[in-house]
Amino acid sequence: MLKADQKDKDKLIKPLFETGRTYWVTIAILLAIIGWALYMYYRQLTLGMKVTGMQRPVYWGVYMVNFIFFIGISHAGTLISAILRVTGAEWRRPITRVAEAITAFALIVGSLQIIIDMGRPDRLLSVILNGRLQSPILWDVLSVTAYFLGSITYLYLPVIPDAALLRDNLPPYSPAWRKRLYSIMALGWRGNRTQWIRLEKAIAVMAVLIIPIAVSVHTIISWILATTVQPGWHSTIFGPYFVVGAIFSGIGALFIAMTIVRWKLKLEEYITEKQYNNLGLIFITMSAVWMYFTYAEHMIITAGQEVYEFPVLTSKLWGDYAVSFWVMVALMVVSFWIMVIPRLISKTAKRFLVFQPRFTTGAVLLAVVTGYYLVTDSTIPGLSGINPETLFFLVRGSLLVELLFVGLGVAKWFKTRLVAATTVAGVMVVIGMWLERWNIIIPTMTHPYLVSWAEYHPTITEVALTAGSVALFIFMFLVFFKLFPIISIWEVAEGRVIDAERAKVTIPMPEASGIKERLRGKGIRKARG
Amino acid sequence: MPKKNQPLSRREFLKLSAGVIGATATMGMARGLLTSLEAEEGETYLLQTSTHEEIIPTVCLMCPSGCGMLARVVDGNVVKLEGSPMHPINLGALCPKGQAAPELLYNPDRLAGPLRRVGERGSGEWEPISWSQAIEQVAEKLNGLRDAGHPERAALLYGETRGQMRKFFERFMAAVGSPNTISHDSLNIEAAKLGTLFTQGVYELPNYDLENASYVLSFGANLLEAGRVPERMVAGYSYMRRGRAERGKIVHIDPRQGVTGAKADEWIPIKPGTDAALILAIANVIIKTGQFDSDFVRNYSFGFEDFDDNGRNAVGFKSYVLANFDPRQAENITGVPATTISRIAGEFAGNPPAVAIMPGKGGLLSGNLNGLATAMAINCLNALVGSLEAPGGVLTQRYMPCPDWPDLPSDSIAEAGREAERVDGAGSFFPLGKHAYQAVADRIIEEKTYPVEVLMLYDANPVYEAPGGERFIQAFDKIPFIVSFSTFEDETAQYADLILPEPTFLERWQDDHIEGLGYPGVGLRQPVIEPLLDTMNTGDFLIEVAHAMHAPVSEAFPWEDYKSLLQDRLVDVGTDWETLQELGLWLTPGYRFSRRGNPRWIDEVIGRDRKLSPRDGYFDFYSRELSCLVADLDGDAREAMGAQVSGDAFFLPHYEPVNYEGDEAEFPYMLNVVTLMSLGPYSVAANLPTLQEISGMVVGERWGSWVELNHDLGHELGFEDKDQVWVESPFGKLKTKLRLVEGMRPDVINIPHNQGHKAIGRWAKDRGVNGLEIMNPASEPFTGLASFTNTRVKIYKA
Amino acid sequence: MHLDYPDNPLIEFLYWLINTPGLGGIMASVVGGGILLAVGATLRWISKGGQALEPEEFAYPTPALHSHEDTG
Amino acid sequence: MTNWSMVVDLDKCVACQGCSIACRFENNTPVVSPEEAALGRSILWNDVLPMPINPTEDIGEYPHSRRRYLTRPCMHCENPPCVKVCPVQATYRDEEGIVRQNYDRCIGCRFCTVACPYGVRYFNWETPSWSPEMARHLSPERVVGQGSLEGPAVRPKGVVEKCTFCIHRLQKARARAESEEREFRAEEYTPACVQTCTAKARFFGDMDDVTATASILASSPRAFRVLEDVGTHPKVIYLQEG
Repeated sequence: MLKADQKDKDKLIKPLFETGRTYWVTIAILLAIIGWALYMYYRQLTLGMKVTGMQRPVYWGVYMVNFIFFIGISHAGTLISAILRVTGAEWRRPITRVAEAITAFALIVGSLQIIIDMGRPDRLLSVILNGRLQSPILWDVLSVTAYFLGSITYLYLPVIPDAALLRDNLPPYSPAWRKRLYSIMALGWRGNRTQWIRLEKAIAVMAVLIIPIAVSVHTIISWILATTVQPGWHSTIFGPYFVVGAIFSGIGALFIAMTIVRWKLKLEEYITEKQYNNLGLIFITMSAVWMYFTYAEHMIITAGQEVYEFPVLTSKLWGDYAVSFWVMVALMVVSFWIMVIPRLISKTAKRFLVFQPRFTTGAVLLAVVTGYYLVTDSTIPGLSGINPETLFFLVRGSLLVELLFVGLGVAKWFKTRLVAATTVAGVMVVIGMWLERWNIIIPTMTHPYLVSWAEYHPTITEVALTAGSVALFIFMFLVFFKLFPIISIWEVAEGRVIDAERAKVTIPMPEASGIKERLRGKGIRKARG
Repeated sequence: MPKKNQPLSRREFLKLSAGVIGATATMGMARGLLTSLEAEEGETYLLQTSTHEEIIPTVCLMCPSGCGMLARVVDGNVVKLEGSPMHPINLGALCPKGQAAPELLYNPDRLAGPLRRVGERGSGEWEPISWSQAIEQVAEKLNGLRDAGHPERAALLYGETRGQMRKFFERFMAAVGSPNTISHDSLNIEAAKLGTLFTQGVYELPNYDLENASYVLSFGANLLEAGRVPERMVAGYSYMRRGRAERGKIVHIDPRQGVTGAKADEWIPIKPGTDAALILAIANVIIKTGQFDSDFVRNYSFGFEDFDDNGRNAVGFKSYVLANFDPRQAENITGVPATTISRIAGEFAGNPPAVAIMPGKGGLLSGNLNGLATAMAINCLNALVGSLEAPGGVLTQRYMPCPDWPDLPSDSIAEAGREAERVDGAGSFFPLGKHAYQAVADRIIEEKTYPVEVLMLYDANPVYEAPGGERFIQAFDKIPFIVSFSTFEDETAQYADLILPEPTFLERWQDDHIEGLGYPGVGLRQPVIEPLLDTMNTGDFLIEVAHAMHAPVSEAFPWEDYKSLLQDRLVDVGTDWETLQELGLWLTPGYRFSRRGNPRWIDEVIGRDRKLSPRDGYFDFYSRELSCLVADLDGDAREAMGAQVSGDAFFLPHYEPVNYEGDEAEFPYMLNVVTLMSLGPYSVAANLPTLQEISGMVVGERWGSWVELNHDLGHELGFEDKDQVWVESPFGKLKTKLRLVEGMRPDVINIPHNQGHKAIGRWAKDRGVNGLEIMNPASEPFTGLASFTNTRVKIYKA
Repeated sequence: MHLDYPDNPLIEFLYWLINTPGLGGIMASVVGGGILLAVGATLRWISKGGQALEPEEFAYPTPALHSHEDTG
Repeated sequence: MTNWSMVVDLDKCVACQGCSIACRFENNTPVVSPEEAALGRSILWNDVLPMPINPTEDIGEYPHSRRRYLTRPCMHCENPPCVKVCPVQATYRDEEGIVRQNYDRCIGCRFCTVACPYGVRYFNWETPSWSPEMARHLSPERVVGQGSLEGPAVRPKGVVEKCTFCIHRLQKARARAESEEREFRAEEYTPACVQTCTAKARFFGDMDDVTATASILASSPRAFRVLEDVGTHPKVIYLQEG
C-alpha cells in the first residue's frame, strides 16, 4: 500500500471523483459540437469535397492549416517536458503531465485532419500497402507515428506510480471500475527500488529520444510544403521555422491549459509563479527566434526578384491576406511586449507620469480618436491647412506614439500580474500561430504559377470540422483529467523533497556594510536559514 | 520495347477486325468496325473498349463552316466526333462547337415530338400530337389561304439553310404562292454580299486564298473566332503562318483586339464604323504611289478614271479618293495615325499577293449605308492591287452542278400570290434589299402590307436574335397561325401554335455546299444514328404537307421525301450516292483561276449575278448595278433616305459617318456584340453545358456574360474589374459583369453574343444577358439591313 | 536531360528503395511495430521490477531511495 | 524506346479550345455546375489560358497591349513534381515518358495537385454526373489492370485525374498493329487534342526518333518550355509566336 500525502489527496485525488455541474455542461456542449462536426463530415463524405471552400488552385485549406497547427501545439508538451527533464529543470514538475497530455491529444486531433482532408479516406490503408518513401507524406507517416507512440509512452510512464497511488488511495465512494482501471494502469506497481530505478531510466531514455523525433515531426511537416516548387514555400528556412513556431504555439497552449487548471482546481500551491516565470522566459526566447525567422522568410522574398513569389508576399503585406498577416504580427508583437516589458519596468516606475493609470487612460482615448479619424478618413478640425502627405504621417505617427504609451501603461499593470500576462500572451500566440499557418498555406495556394489566382473562403463544413476538432481536443483533455491527476503526484512530491533538501543548504550573505541594501535594491534577498 | 509498364500486352488482349479512327486511318475506311474478341482464359484485360463501333461521316452544323465530321458510333451511341480529314474546310480538325455536338444530340431539353399549343401563347402549355395531325393541320391552313386567294399571306422566316434547303424553301413557298421566303442574312452577311454584288457583280461572300497570301489586312474580320467560315479561315491562317516557307503577315484592324488581334502581327484599333475611310486612304496612297495593278485597272474595271456619263463628266474612283482620302484626312476620321496608314498601304501594295478581308458577319452593319460602302471599298482595295481571282487573293465561290428544278405546275393562284410585295419590303420598300428579316416585326405591327396568316420559322429565333426582338412577340399577336420547326422550345417557338421539332443535324439528311474555298464541293449530312426522338426532318415534313395539299401544289414535289430529293438533286456532282454516303462529301479539288477577260472570267467571276447592269467582265469601281437599282431615286430622294454623300460618290465606295442612336455626351460608348469561337452564332449552342463552361476563355469567365471595357479607362472611371454594371442604351438596359481588358478602344464596349436566353433549356435559360436586346431595332432604308451596330450606351455601377 | 543519376548500384538501390510502393508502408510498420515492441518490453521490464525482493515501498521517490541508490 | 512528346506551335494556335473539348469527349471529363465552375472546379485536362493568366507580367499599354493564349495539356514532365510527392504511386511516369494516373489507387490527398506548377491535375470534388440522356455520349473505353483503373473510365469522386496523352489510344493503336501482324508505327498514335487541332498547331511524336516532325520542331529556335526554371523538364514544347 502506497500512501499519498493528505494535501495531494485533497487537491489532486479528490477532484477526480467529484464532478460538478459545470463539468457535465462543458462535456455536453463539447459533445454537441463534436456531433455537429460529425454530421458535417458525413455530408462531406457523401457529397464530396465540394462542400468545402477548397477549389482549384486552393487544393489545401483550413484542414491543412489545422493539421499543422495541432501538430505544432503537440510540441508543447513532450518536447518541453523532455528538454526540461533532460536539463534537470526542477520547476517543470507540476506542468509535465499537462504538457504531455496536450501532446498526445493534439497529435490525435492533428492526424485526424489529414483523414478529414482526404478525398478517399476509405483508401487510407493504401498509404501503408502502397506507401512510397519518396513522398514527404510517408516521411510524415513515419515521424508522426513515432512521435505519437513515443508521446503516448512518455505520457504513460509517469502515470504508472500515480495510477498505483490512486489504486491504493481511492475514496470509499469511488466506483469499482475505477479501481480496476487504476490496477491495470499501474502494471503491478509496487514502488520498490528496482521499479523506481527502472521507471526513471525509461523516462530518461524516452526524454532523450523524443527530442529528435519531435524536431523531425515539424520539420517534415514543413517539408511537405517546402519540397514543392510553389511560390513562397520552396524555402530552406521552413524546417527550423516550423519547429520554433511549433514550440512557441505549444507553450502558448500550455499556458492556457495551466491557467485554466490552476484556476478551476485551485492549484496555486502547485503551479506557482515560478513555472510561469521560467516558462515565460523560454516563451520570450521562442518569440524572438520566431520573429527572426518570420522576418528572414519575408525579407528574402522581398529582396528576391521572383515574379511568382512576390505576389504571395504582397498579398500578405497589403493584399487579400493583409488582415490575417498583420493581426498575426500584432498578436505576436503584443504578446512579446507584455511578456518582456513588465520585466524591464522598475517597481518604482509609478513615479513617472507615463506609467500612471490616468495617463494611460488618456492615451487610450486619444488613440481611439486618432484611429477613428484614420479609419473613417475624415478631416481633422484645425489641421485642414496641413499638406495631406504630412498629415498622413502625422496621424499615423501620433497613433503609434499613443499606442506606445498605452503599451507602457498596460505593461505596468501586468508587472504585478504575471499569470494574467502570461495567459493573455498564450492566447494571443495560439491564435497568432493558427494565423501564421493560414498565412503560409493560403496565400501560396491562391497565388500559384499557372492557374488563375483565386480567393479562398472556408465554408460552414470547414468551420464545423475545425470547431469539432478543437472540441474533441478539449473533450479528450477533460476526460483524461477526470481519470488521472492533472499533476504528476510523485514528481511533485519528489520535487518537494528535493526543495527541502536544498533549503538546508545556506549561502551566507556577505555582511559588508551597504552591500545588503544594494543587493536588495536589485531584488536579491538574503538566503534564509 | 520495355517489358515492364508496357501499356498493352497484345496477345492477352483483343484483336481488331477492321479500321479505326485516328488521323491516319480514316480516309479510305471511313466505316470501321472495332470489335474486341474474348480474352484468353485467366488473363487480364488492359484496354476495355466497345464491342461494336462504326465511323459514319457527316457534316457539322454548329456554325456556318460546314466542316466534315466523322461520328464514332459505339453500341448505338455517338461518343465522339472527329474532323473528317478529307473535308477541305477543316482538313480533319474540329472546333469546340463541333466537338461538343454530342451534347446537342443527347440534350435532355430537346423536344420529344410535335406539340400543339393548348394554353395562351407563350404560356408554355402544350399537348403532344402526331405527325399526321401536324401535316394535316398545316396543309389545311395553307389550303385555306389558297382557297381564299391569298397564298402570299404565308411567310417563312429561315436562318441557316444548307445546300438545297434554301432553294427547296423558295420552291415550297412559290408552289404555295408566296414571295415571303425571308432569310436572316439581313442580320449578318447581307452587307458583305451586296457589297460584292455592286462591285464584283457576284452575290456571294468573297473567299480568300490565305494559304498563298503574303499580307492580310483584316477589317474587323474576326477571322479566328467567328467569321462566316471560321474553320476554313483558321486553316488558311495556320498555313499562311507556318505551313510554308515564308510567313505571311496579318494586320487586324478592329476596335476590339480579341483573339484575332492578339494573334495578328499588328493590331490597329480603329474608331468603329470608319473602316471605309481607312481603306480609301490606303487606296489613296496606293494610287498616289502608283503601286496599283494597272493592267487590271485599265483593262478589266469600270469607273477608276473619270468617265463620260451621257455627256456629264462622272467622277471616278481615282479622283474621288485622291480628293477626299488623304491619310491625314483619314487620321481625323479613323483615329489611325497617317503614318500608320501610309505604312500599311505601302506594305499592302508592296507585298503581293496581299488581300483585304471583310467580316463575314457583324461589324459591317452600322446603321446606314456605311456598311455596304465599306464592303464595296474592301472589294475595290483588293481589285486595286490585282488580288481579285489571283493566287493569294480573292476567290469566287463556284458550286457543284445541279440539275434544274422541275418547272412548277401552272397555278394561277400561286402565280398571283408570288407577284405580291414581300412582307419584309425587300426589293420594294428597301430598294436594294434582298431580305429584311428584322423588319418583318415592325412591318406587321404597322400593317405596312397585307396581314400574315401563316408564319413558319425554320432555324429562326427572331425574338432572340433580332435586335429588339421583343417586337416580334407583338407582331405574333397579329398572326393567327405560327409554326416553328425548332428542335428546342426557343424564345420564338414559345409563341408558336405548333412546334414541329426537327432532328439535330446528326440525325437527318441534308446536303451542304462546301463554301469558303472557291472550288465546288458538296457535303452530305446523314443520320449517324436512328433519330432519338419523335422528330421529323423539315424537308420531309414540307414534302408531306405539299402532298397533303390540293393539286397543283401536291404536284410540285414529285419526291417521296427529302432524301430522295437530295439524291435527285445531287445526281450531277460526279459521283454516285453510295460513295457520297461513304465519304460524306465529294468535291472538285483545287481552285481554277480564270484568266482575266476569258469567258469563265465573265461567266463566273465578274458580273455573274448582275441583274440590271452589263455582265461585261468589268469590275465596278463605280457601281453600275447600284446606279441602275436606284435609278428612280435622285440625289434629294437618296438624301431623304439618309444617304450622306451626293452625286457620284454614292455609287463609289465612300465613307458615310455613322448615325449613332444615342447622344454621345450621354451615351459615350459604342456597343458591340461579338460572337465567340466557343458559343458561336447559333442559339442552341448556348444550351450545351460544355460550351457554356468554356465560353469566356478570353477573359477567364465561365458560364455567363460580361461586358468588356478598356482597362485604363475603367480604372479612371472608378470601376473595378468584375463589378456588376448596368449597360444602358436608348433602347433599354442590362445588368452584367464588367471585365476590364487591355485590348480595346476606350470608346467601345463589347458584350459576347449567345447568352441571355429566356428559353431553350436548362443551361441556356436565364444565364447572362443578350446585348441585342438593347440595340437599335431599325432597318437601313436602302438595303433593309438590320442597323444595330450604331447603338450608343453608357455604363454605370449596379 | 543530363540529370541522370550515375550508374551506381548503391544509388540505384536507394532509388528503388524510395520509389517502390509498399516499402514505405513496410518502413512505417517497422518503425511503429518496433516502437510498440520496445515500449511493451520497457513496460514489462518496469512491471517485472516489482518482483524484486525489496521490502521497502516508496510512494514517492524520496531521498532515502536516491541515497540508497547512490551508495548501492 | 519511345519518348512521347508534344509540340505546340503558338504561332499557329488560335486559342479555339477545340483541344479542350476534344479531350472532354475523348476522356469523359464531366461538366460541373456554374457555381462549381466559378470556384475553378471545372475539369478540363487541356485548358486554354489567356496569358499572362495572372498579373505577374505586363502585357503593355493600350494600344500596344498584347494578350497571348496558351493551350495547356499535361506537360508530362521528365522530372515530374507530382510523381515525386505521391505517397501511393497512384501517379507515375511510365517507361515511354507518359505521366499516368491510377484512379483506383489515388487517396485524394491532393499533394500532387499542389505540387504541380502547371495546374494540370484536377480533383473530383463531387461524383461526376451526367443526365441519363447525356450519359450516352460517354466513351466506354477504360484501361484496367490489377488494382488499376486509367484512361477515360469515369472517375469516382475524391480522386485526382489528369491528361494521359490519351493513353488508351496508344494501346488501341498497338493492339491494331498487333492484330494486323505488323510493326507499330509512332504515327498511328495521336491524342485527341492533336487530332482535332483546328490550326494544325499541335504535333505529337517520339522525341527519340530524330526524323519525327515533333522532334524536328522541338529543336527549332522558337522552341521553349513553360516554367522552364522550376526544373520540371516538360515534354510539351511550345514554339514562340512571331
